Amino acid sequence: MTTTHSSVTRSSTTSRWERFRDSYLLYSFKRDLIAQFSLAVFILLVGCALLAPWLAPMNPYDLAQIDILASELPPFWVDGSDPTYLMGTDSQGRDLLSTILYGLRVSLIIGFGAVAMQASLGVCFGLLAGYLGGRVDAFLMRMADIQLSFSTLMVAIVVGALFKAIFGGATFSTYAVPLLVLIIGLAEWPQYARTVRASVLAEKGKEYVDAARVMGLSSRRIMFRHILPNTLSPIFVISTVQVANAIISEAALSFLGLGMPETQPSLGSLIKSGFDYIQSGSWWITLIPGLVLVVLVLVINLLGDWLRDVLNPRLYKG
Amino acid sequence: MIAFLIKRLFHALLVMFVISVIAFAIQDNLGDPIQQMVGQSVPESERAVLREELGLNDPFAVQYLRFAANAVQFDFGYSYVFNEPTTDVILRHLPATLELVAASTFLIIALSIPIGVYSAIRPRAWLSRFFMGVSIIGISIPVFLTAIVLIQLFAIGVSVTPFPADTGWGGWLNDLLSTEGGMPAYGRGDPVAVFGTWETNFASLKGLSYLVLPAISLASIMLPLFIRLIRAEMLEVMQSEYVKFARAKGISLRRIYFLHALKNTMLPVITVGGVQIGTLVAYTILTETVFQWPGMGLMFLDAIERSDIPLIVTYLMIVGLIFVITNTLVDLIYGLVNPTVKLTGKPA
Amino acid sequence: MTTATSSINAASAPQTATPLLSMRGLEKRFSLSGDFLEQLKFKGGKLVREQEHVHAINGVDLDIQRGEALCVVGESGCGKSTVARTVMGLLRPSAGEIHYDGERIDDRSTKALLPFRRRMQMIFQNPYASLNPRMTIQQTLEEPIRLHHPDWSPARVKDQVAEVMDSVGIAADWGPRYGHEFSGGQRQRIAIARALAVNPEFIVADEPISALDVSIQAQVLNLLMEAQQKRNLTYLFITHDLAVVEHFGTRVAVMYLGRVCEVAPTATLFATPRHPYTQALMSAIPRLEDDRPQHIRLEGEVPTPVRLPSGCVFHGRCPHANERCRREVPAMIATDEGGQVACHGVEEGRI
Amino acid sequence: MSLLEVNHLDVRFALRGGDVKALRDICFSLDRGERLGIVGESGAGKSVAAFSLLNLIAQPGYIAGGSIRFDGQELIGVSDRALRRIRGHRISMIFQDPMMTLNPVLTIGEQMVECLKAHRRIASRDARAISLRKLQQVQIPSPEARLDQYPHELSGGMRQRVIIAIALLLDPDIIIADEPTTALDVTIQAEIMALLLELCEEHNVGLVLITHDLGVVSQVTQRMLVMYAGRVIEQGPTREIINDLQHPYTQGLIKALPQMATPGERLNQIPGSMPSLNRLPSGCAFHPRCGFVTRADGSHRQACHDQVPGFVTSGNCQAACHMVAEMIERERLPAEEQDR
Repeated sequence: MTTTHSSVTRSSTTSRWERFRDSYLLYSFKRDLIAQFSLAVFILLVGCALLAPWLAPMNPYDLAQIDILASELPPFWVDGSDPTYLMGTDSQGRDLLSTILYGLRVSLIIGFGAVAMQASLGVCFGLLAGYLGGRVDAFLMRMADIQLSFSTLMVAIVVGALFKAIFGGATFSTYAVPLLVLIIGLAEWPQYARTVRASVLAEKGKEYVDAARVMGLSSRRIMFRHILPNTLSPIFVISTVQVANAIISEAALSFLGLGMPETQPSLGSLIKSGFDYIQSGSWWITLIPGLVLVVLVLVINLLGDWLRDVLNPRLYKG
Repeated sequence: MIAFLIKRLFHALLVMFVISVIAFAIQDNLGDPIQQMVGQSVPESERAVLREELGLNDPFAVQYLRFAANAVQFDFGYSYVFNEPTTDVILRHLPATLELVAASTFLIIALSIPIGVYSAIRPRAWLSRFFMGVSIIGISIPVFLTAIVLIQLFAIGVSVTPFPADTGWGGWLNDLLSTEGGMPAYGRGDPVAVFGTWETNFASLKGLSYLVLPAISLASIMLPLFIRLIRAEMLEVMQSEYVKFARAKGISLRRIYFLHALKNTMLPVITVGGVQIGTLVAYTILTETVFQWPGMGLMFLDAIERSDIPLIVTYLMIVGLIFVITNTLVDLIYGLVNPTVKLTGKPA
Repeated sequence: MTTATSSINAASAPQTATPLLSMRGLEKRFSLSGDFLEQLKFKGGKLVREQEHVHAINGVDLDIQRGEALCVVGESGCGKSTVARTVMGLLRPSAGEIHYDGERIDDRSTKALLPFRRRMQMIFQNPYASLNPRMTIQQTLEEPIRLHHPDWSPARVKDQVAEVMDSVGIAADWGPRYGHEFSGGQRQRIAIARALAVNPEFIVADEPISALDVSIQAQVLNLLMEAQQKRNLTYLFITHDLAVVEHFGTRVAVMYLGRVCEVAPTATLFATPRHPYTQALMSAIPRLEDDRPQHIRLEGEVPTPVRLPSGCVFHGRCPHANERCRREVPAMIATDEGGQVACHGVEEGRI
Repeated sequence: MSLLEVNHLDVRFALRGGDVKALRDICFSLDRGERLGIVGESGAGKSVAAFSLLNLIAQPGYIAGGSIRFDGQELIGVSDRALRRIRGHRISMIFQDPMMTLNPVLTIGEQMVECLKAHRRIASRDARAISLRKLQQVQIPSPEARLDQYPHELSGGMRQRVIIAIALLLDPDIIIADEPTTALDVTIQAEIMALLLELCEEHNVGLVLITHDLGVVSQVTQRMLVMYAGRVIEQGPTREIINDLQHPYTQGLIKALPQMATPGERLNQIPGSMPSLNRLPSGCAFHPRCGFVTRADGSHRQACHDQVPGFVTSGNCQAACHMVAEMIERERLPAEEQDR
């Protein structure tokens, strides 16, 4: 009995693997050079961020390692560089390469954290609005509309400013990472909610849901067993795009001084700190972290584009 | 038509109501008008009296109504920092922001429609692929970074010498890759005053030159989105039965593209795009910071830094009003362009 | 009026005491207007609030006897699908009652309806949308059995699934596969298997073959007829195709704009259609045999069910309409042939 | 020579896994004023055939070979500009779904006038007058008002009348109608079909009618083609095909109709379903579903398996079937041999 059971599970897992192997997803990935390249770069960047403490030549958080005399040194290919600092140093004398690696880590943590936050809010509200309809739907969607008409950036700036005013600058800096996750999550949930609602509505109108109702299944089972699994692919696609957006939002907030403090910089706050020195010719403090940020966001966007083409879900326009 | 307008007005009022409640809640919890009026030295007992006199101990709803009644007359109190009515401060900064947004909107519309249409008509052409590639890179660059890069290239200037300068072609390539700089990238210069307090950058070439870099960088955030939106919609419309039927009627391709397809493409673009143009106002916060453009965005950031609560609240209300007005206008335009909407609010 | 109709219905249905399913004065309206703001209209210089409804069905009385296949025919927008969905409890009627085996079912909660769910099942029109794309065939078929027989062992559930798969001609190895791997006809078989899995006695089929190709239609129709013989099923069969009705139905109800205009045994209806609409409908079917369409031309098109015509709903297109038709709603009357028809002309002997 | 002659038309779709042959070796002709029906189930390629006549197949599709001669002029390989002079002018089309066919943001008048102006030098007022006359011909109530209405203000039946009016605008030689009544209600269907038939007869316009409805074909057309999996499998005069069934598929299709069976009895069904074009069976594409093949003896079954059948002629009809070929062969044999 046990053996048959395990053999059944094994055969089903192999078939799932086979299904993946034969799937259109993998097939199109194999044929899409841009997608392969993007994924490779993305994995490389995530790997660098995760291994930052081991890869980085210095620890930018450790004040003892910082030599203020070595500030604003250019990267290695420019005259006047110091071979100790491959990518040069910033205005405080921190090794730019190390700071970027650590900053990349902060940006990625906030990006993924904020998307997890948005997704949980947005999926809950979207499911509720789509399935219950009526007043709940009208209220939630009107809220989402108002928030979206304000643009997510604006909401994030306002919420960020409020938090900073409520908690005070010092506390804000200490808890910057969770606060930024919260801020960006609160600012961007409507995108999710609208996408989820749209696909719930589309699925709800399909006959398999009617069939489930005719069977006598409870609303909850219909919602989670029947409707939710079918809305996963739009959620998946929008998640990719939203990670990119969240990283940009974080950078924008940091650039405005409402994000990560300079003692624990993200890519955005690095760009900001370098911006003050750009007139004096120290372009690398701004532009090298900027380049890393753009490459990171670009590969995520390219992956998102590829996913959207392959999965082709019904996405909410706008 | 009138019913439609009334409906839109109701809707707008509802939105403004929500915004004002939020704005008031901020003011109520964070602003302390007593401190602003009398400063630190006044003892607590006197403050309490003042508080009572000013009605600050009244219930939330009563205070809100008072706030709303004043807000309708554009009276939001005095700015802590400037010590003048907040509306005056905003009005002083409004023209700069509106001109920046207008210039960017012009750039976006003038570029996105031809590029979007072209890349939909010839999806496989190398130029289309180039545009699509550039647009996804454009989406991935944060607007402030675009601004910084523009400053580096065109205001500061870059001189690179990767090629041997002594050969003729090397020098030529170096010159090609180097930029001169010198474009104005700080503030508005000396705008010309028209209609009383309204100062404009559009009146002189010199004024326009100050507008170029900020407008380009502000446009850079929406332009790729618009190109992609127009292309996607147009591609969808080109697949439609009525375009096929128009081809079967033997009509020229140009007429099919620019009448049959484009008119239908513009319908969703108006609704989505119109709202996006409104949100450009939010992005001015970033561009104005980089270029020190003396508009509302820079002012707002300043107000946040100095905790000038009345100014923040006023800014939120005014920007909210701008969004509501653009959204209503967009709906109106959509209703006028789309014959299937009878301006009764629902499609026939 | 309603009482008159029901008494006629009762008189003409002497076969069994209680019909398996009966609808009494069934009405269903859908609101067209959204929230308060969208209901505002500008009329005669004044703003007025106006609610618009689609009158999908208004006043349907029908009885379905055990063992019969009642076909409901009509053109799009006549409310035939709404009847099916209301009977199955997917929609709540705006007025009227539905009785199943003598018990009222239209006002029950989802839970209280559960015992009836096992006895009545439904087959849908679009085979491409009626199977959950994320569930295997096995899961799809097991789900209703598990729900209605929570006490059954997994082995017994599997047996039941195997039995029902066999009875609709599905190979046993389809179980672990997903719906999208099958053709339209095969999917419709799976959907039928799902409906039969809990051994129902009554099946509502909403245009089950309209989305299929001719050669596949025949397969599915044969399957439904087989199942009826083997399992002693009762059908409520919704279709727009009169040829299918003639082949499949024991009794036919013709609907127009949310009302039943004629009910008769199939053979009677096809031999002597009485209602002018039935006559027009039948003359419109293209036949293989004759060369030239000799169809009765109807004026105009079906009006929208938003503002219903006064009197007989068909009067606007009826070649025989007179003043009374425009004024007075016709009641169901029994015909000599054993059917019932709602037409002033027939009652007066004009038609 | 016929007005329209299609010979060995091949259409393919360039898809990821390589080309899919959507149409193979399509041959037919149409005389002036003749009405031809193209019948088949979904996926048979009948719509592709209709659209390829004016080279209007959607993107991945392309014409891979063959010839289409219209009024002595070869249409394959000519420029889009030259084809445009024929489209809507000498050959016009009617599409399946009237709700989707008219441009929602242009008035009926604009859509009619532009068609006239594309093919003739004509003043707007004259074009409008012609449009009005055509709308009257298709019996639209208050035609004057319709010219300035948008499509969404008209019902489905009315829109299909407008589309017929557009098709007739320039007095074409041929109308290609792709399932013109499928999206309409039964009573409207009958009226639109009757109208189309009447107008074609009145103006001596040839009609290529694509449909899945055998009833419509038998009422409207003089000749018909039956298509299966991208090939023509049977063609001939409509009446003869329906009265004297030859090809097993056509037989199965007609016998599967409920109106051909005794009520309550089992319908004659064709097992299985139409193969998808990228996985066509070898030989005769119909052989896995064909009742004759399963009953036939080994050598004949092998032929159905291996060889694509050619056309055999019986009377005025042609059928592409090994079994029919064999039956005709057998009839030619002396009677005594058949008895044995």
